[in-house]
Amino acid sequence: MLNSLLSADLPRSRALSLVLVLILAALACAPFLVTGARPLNTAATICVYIVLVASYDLLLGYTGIVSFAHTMFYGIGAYGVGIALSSVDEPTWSHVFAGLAIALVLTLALALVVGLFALRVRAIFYAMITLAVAASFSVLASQLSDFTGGEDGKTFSVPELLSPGFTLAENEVFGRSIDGKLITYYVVFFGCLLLFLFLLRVVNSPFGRVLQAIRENEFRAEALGYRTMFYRIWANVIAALVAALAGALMALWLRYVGPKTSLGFEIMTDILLIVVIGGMGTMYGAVVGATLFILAQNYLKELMAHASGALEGVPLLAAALHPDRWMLWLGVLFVLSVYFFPVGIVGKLRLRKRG
Amino acid sequence: APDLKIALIAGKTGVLESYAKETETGFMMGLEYLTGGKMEINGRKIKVIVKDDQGKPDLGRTLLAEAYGDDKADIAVGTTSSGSALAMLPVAKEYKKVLVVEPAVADEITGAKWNKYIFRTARNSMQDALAAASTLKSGSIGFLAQDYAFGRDAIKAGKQALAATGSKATVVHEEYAPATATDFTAPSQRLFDALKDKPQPRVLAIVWAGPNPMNKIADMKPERYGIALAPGGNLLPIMKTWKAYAGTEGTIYYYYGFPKNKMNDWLVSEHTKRYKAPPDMFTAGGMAAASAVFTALSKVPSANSEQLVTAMEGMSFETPKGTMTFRKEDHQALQPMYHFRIKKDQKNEWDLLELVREIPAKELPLPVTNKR
Amino acid sequence: MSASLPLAQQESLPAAKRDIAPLLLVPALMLAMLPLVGSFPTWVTLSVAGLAMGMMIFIMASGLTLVFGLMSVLNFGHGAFVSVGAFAATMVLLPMHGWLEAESLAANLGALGLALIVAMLVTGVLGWAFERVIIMPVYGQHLKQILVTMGGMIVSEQLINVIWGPEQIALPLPATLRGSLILGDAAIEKYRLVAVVVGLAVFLTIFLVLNRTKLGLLIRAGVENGEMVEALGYRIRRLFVAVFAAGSALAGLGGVMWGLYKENLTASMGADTMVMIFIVVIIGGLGSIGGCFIGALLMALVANYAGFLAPKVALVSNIILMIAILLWRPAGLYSKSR
Amino acid sequence: MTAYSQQQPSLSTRDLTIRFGGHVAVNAVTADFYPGTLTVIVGPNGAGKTTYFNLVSGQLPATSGSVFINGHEVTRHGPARRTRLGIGRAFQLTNLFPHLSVIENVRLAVQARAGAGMNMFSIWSSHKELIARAEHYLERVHLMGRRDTMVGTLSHGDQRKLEVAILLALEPSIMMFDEPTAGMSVDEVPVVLDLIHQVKRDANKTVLLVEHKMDVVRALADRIIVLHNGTLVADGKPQEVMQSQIVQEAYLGTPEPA
Amino acid sequence: MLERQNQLDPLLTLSGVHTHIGQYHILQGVDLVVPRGGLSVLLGRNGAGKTTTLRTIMGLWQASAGSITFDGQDITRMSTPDIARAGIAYVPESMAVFSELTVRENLYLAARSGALDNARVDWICGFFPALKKFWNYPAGNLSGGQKQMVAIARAIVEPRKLLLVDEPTKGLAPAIVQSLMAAFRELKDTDTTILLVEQNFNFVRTLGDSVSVMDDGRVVHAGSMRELADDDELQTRLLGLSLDSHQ
Ligand SMILES: Nc1ncnc2c1ncn2[C@@H]1O[C@H](COP(=O)(O)OP(=O)(O)OP(=O)(O)O)[C@@H](O)[C@H]1O
Ligand SMILES: Nc1ncnc2c1ncn2[C@@H]1O[C@H](COP(=O)(O)OP(=O)(O)OP(=O)(O)O)[C@@H](O)[C@H]1O
Ligand SMILES: [Mg+2]
Ligand SMILES: [Mg+2]
Repeated sequence: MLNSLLSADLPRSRALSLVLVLILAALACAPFLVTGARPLNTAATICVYIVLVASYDLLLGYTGIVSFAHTMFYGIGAYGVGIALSSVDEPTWSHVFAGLAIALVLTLALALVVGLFALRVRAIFYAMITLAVAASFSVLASQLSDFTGGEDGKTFSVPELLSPGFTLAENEVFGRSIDGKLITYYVVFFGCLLLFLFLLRVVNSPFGRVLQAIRENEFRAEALGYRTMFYRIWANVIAALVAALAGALMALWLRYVGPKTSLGFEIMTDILLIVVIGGMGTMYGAVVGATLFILAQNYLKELMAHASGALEGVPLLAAALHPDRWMLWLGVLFVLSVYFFPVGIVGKLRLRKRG
Repeated sequence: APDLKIALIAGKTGVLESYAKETETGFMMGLEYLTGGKMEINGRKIKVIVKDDQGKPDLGRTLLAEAYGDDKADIAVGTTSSGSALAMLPVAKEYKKVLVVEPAVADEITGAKWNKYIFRTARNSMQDALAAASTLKSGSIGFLAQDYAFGRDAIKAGKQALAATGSKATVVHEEYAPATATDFTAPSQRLFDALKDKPQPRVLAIVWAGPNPMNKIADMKPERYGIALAPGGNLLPIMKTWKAYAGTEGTIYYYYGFPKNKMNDWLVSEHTKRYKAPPDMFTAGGMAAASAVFTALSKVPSANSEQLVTAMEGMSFETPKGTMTFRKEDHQALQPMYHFRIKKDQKNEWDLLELVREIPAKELPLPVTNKR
Repeated sequence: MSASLPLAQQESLPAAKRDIAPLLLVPALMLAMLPLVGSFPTWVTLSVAGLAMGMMIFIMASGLTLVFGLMSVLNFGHGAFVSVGAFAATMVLLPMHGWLEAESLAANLGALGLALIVAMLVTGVLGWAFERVIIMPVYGQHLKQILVTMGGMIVSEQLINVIWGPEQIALPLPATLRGSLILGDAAIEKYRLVAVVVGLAVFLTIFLVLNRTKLGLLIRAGVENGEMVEALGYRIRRLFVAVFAAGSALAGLGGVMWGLYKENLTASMGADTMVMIFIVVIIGGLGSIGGCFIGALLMALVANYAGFLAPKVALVSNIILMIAILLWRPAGLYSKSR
Repeated sequence: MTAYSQQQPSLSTRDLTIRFGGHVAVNAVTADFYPGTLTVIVGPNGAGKTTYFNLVSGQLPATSGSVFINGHEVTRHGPARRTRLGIGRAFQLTNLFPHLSVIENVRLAVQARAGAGMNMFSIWSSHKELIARAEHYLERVHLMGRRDTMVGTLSHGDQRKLEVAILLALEPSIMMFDEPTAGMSVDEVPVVLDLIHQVKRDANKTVLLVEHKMDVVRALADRIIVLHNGTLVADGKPQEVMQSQIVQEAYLGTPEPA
Repeated sequence: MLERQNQLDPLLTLSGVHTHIGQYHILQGVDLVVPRGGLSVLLGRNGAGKTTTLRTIMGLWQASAGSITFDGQDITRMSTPDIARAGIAYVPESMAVFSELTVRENLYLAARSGALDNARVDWICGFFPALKKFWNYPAGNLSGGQKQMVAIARAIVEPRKLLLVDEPTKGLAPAIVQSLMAAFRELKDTDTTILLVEQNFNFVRTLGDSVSVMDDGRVVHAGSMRELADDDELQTRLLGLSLDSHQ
């Protein structure tokens, strides 16, 4: 049962299993474990990022395609839902699904077109072309400001059931009222869980193995009779669709879309980093990496404030640990993690078990 | 009594870092000045919680919710980026707490997206535009702006402002350049071509967020065609590079040498003492926001939101720019602006501008655009 | 069974022909635009400005062609070196304020030259350290290079903020280089002429070093198979460090030129130019210094003409240029791997 | 040399030519290959043998001329399509999936044969029969002991054996070996030769072999084709061809030492 | 026999060399002596560790124990470039030609002195005429056998004390194998020592002076070539050669 749920791709390391179970449990119970806006927001962001990163890993880690356009698809999903919901005052579920459907169709079309035209060229050129396409898309989003809200983005409300004001039951459950926020969280959580399991299945299917073969040696895969272009385009499309769905979930959660939040190049670099920290081509790397990274991104500042407070007397160190310099340390972590986890955290844990 | 908690949200890291630093400095110095260094209002200690939204709207929103919900802040101030500020507005309404917007300038904050908990000490784009328009009485105007929503809105505001101030000048050309542009040869040429045969005086007005391309255009010698440049005021380090273009006129929100009042005198002397440089635009803005918060909390010791809103509507408060007043209709602080000229003989590295005229608030017919 | 056989055919095959089509691209573009622009002085202004801007872009991109094009190291941190170069120059230029304000070309250029040297030294040393600490473990792994250099870039930018503070720093042009020369009705900024001179000097130096010495070959061979180059007796590690440091120094040089052009320094000023620089290197063809040069000129010219003729197009002119070139030559203008 | 021509050729090329710039690597080669026959292609280094293979299996596009498989023209088809029509190919320079295990390498070939590549909803390891088949081929080349080793760490000779196993696993009707025994140790060569022998015995298979080792050529060839500077210069029974002057001069050099 | 060779002033000596690659223990105490002058052959089954031995000598893998002495100098811990500069040239199994560089550039790089010696190049091209023909052609586009020629030419483009050659005949046409044999003979005459890894016993039986056989990361036999060539039983035992397997 578990085996088929996880598509026979078990963690293969006791430490890793433990970590994964912990993360799953924490995310599943987050609304009952923590109070306050920020922790829950962090949990929801982790859920969405796990899926976003896992879908990117399908491209990068399994198929060997370097794309910089992944956030574009994430953005399309988010904007699809966002624009549909902000076009009306009292949005309903049909607005959500209509927006989502349009976004998915657009994603499919764009992923196909980009794949058909650009996947023929060398890897590094593909990366650059997707970078250009994504940049043009941002320009477009900014130019169509009447429609997209331009640089400022759009704030919108969500269907009744999900809005913060809504309460399902009079009574509290485990000391927490069942309100719209909580329901939204679980929509996000289960949505992401399903998408992740789907991706896990894809990479462990015969199809997934062909993708790996293409990554390893495209020339030979072709000689074995696999139409590699076809497989690469499919991988591109699947990854794009999943990213769009992740974007839609994020939009529902944030009730906001904007270029920085859903299209920015920063998100792309975050994704890249998480993939590498977690472990490329492992899927579980996305889980561990996203959790660590999002936690660091949200709480590194607080941690540093404590550290620099404690080191008040020491002049230089306190300055370097000043919370506003958190990016400095994130950068250092960037470098160190690539240094010390050349095969990612998951790879490292699995190696330790063997060695 | 429990502490009074004030949340200050700013884009302290990321591209707007230098702006946010100024706001924070100004805000803290403002409280220091107003409380006489005691950091108390009516005997209650003030606690300022500073948060960094990195200029990201989603983060701004979450931080404001955290400030109101988890930190139990009584009032909040922020933020640097207009996008983030706009995203924060509904949160104030959700939590029914006051948000003083500083220094974001988007008109919509006190326009379409406004709600009754929103007050703004910063000037808005329209006020900038009106000030600029009030110096352009006749002749031909060409606009240069960035090609995105902000730039286009600014020029729309500029044209409205010309109409509102009764200017007889005609806008002969609007030029939009990519926001990332580095080479201004092509846009300048287009503007020169459009302006050169039009009636005098010919003015090329530049509306640009971030480092202003004034130098690049001035280097192409617009005076060949009798065209004068009208830059909007900018940060001090940017205006420092303008000294070769002495005599150029424009309008600005704040320059440390212009206002004459006690608060500004203190700010200039203390700031120069502490940071070896005079205060800049956003420092003054931060101090103005501090003053608004201080004045309001002094009037409503309980910090009850509804009472605060009532007290703040129409409230006047002292700032480094002199007295500002929150207009009842849309809670925008009405304030003076300054018409400047770049100095020829500069006494020191920060002696950059001379005052042509202070434009009093009543000469700036700011329309009310929110739906109340 | 055939009787007579074409047995002996051992004369050497001819070397590949010189490919001049890309060289003609720049003049062809300029000529084609003359009738569209209409006015001759305007055309001169746009073209000269474009060529000079191209030179400036080339100076910044040249270091990247070395490390990316030749060594195949995707250094996203290149932008940070551009910034560091500009900030390092302030260490010379701000104290030498007097020299810059003097109305003497010699004094101005003297200060400028000194600033260039200091900036190149600082960035060269930084590049050396960067290579040792950050790049060394990830040769040949593009993806990790992207990440690790991005990390390096964040660290460098933050350190700029720590050292020089987060405020923007004004860096006014030297007195005699301000303003324009007016030729007829065309205005040509003086500073751009300096950029042309420096750009040409950089181009010729790199071109000669790579084509008249073993260096270019060694680097390319070393990227393909470093072990074998070592087995031939070359200390490839040292060579790579040196090339990387040289590339960084060039970025520093570009940074000073760029900083003086912008006249305002921010820590992210280099990073902001990265996409543009990458595009230049790509359309030039990996590893081709000549291609990079032509690419930079093309990009700046296209931006200027587009900005004049159809400003909306200028928003995406770089991207359109790149796609057009890649459609024509999928590996860039000049590519070594034919 | 008309002994084979009663049958329908399973593979034929007509005036097959490729130019690289001014250099003609394969020059108007016309040849037919028949099931149940093993043809050895010999020729000096650079004669165009590998390039000819590349043209037949679709790795390179022909400048002119055409290729037919069982009478169907395939000149415009890509390598994947030709493979699915029955061409299988082992490469001269080892060409594997270095970060996958030995068994996975072979399984990919088995799976390609079974046409199960697009299945994305079932679990790979649940296809037991495919794995069994892959193991069968590993056994035949004596590589079962290396079943789960990462291919990148195999010694050169073992990689050559895997190359052969993958070709067998594809079960093509037209098999092309490009110097299968190069770099293989002396005691392993017979294993591979045996395999080729077995394949050859199957009357439905057409086998093409490029080989420089004369003892191997003599042991296996039913027919020999000689390429020289891209041109087909000799075609016939092994004995005749080996004696011809061209082969003696250009290819073998001085008569082989005993 | 072995004693006599040792007295003949060994050029290269490996004693008790162990090499680990990652977690694998590949060489498990290799003892090998290459006498000065002459051609030594290293034989062994696939995976015996021959390539690993050569790479360890070149410093491309680090020996984890034992010592390697070349020409009186301990090179065990030296870096690859320094080992090469000490006078060792290497023809790797994978050939490792620089595919983006032309044939000329490949040879030019190998000439550390900075210039190609035309006479020597002509001498080399005498053995491998194809090189002349493809002189200005990117080496990556050459045929398999031609690449092998480039790899060998690169190692002999300048005189070196010791040549390490890993399976040079694979993929070479018989005529070229003959040339190669001639080349090795001439090299031997010019005081170059050669250590040759080879599967093709016919090729080395007339050429080799001494021979070592490896199995499972160890040298299991060392002696003179004549001895091995004459002793069919020894061949069968060491190499798995039987008469009918290479009829
Ligand atoms: N990079 C590596 N990682 C792990 N094991 C390796 C690696 N390279 C070689 N080996 C192992 O070391 C052993 C010896 O390999 P080596 O290449 O030295 O053999 P060889 O004698 O040259 O064989 P061949 O005749 O097939 O070339 C083999 O078992 C091989 O699998
Ligand atoms: N992609 C290519 N581009 C240019 N020339 C090529 C290319 N591929 C092969 N050639 C040339 O075509 C000729 C034939 O090469 P091919 O590899 O077919 O020879 P071969 O007969 O297999 O030789 P060998 O026995 O050495 O493997 C060679 O001269 C080679 O240089
Ligand atoms: Mg071949
Ligand atoms: Mg070997």
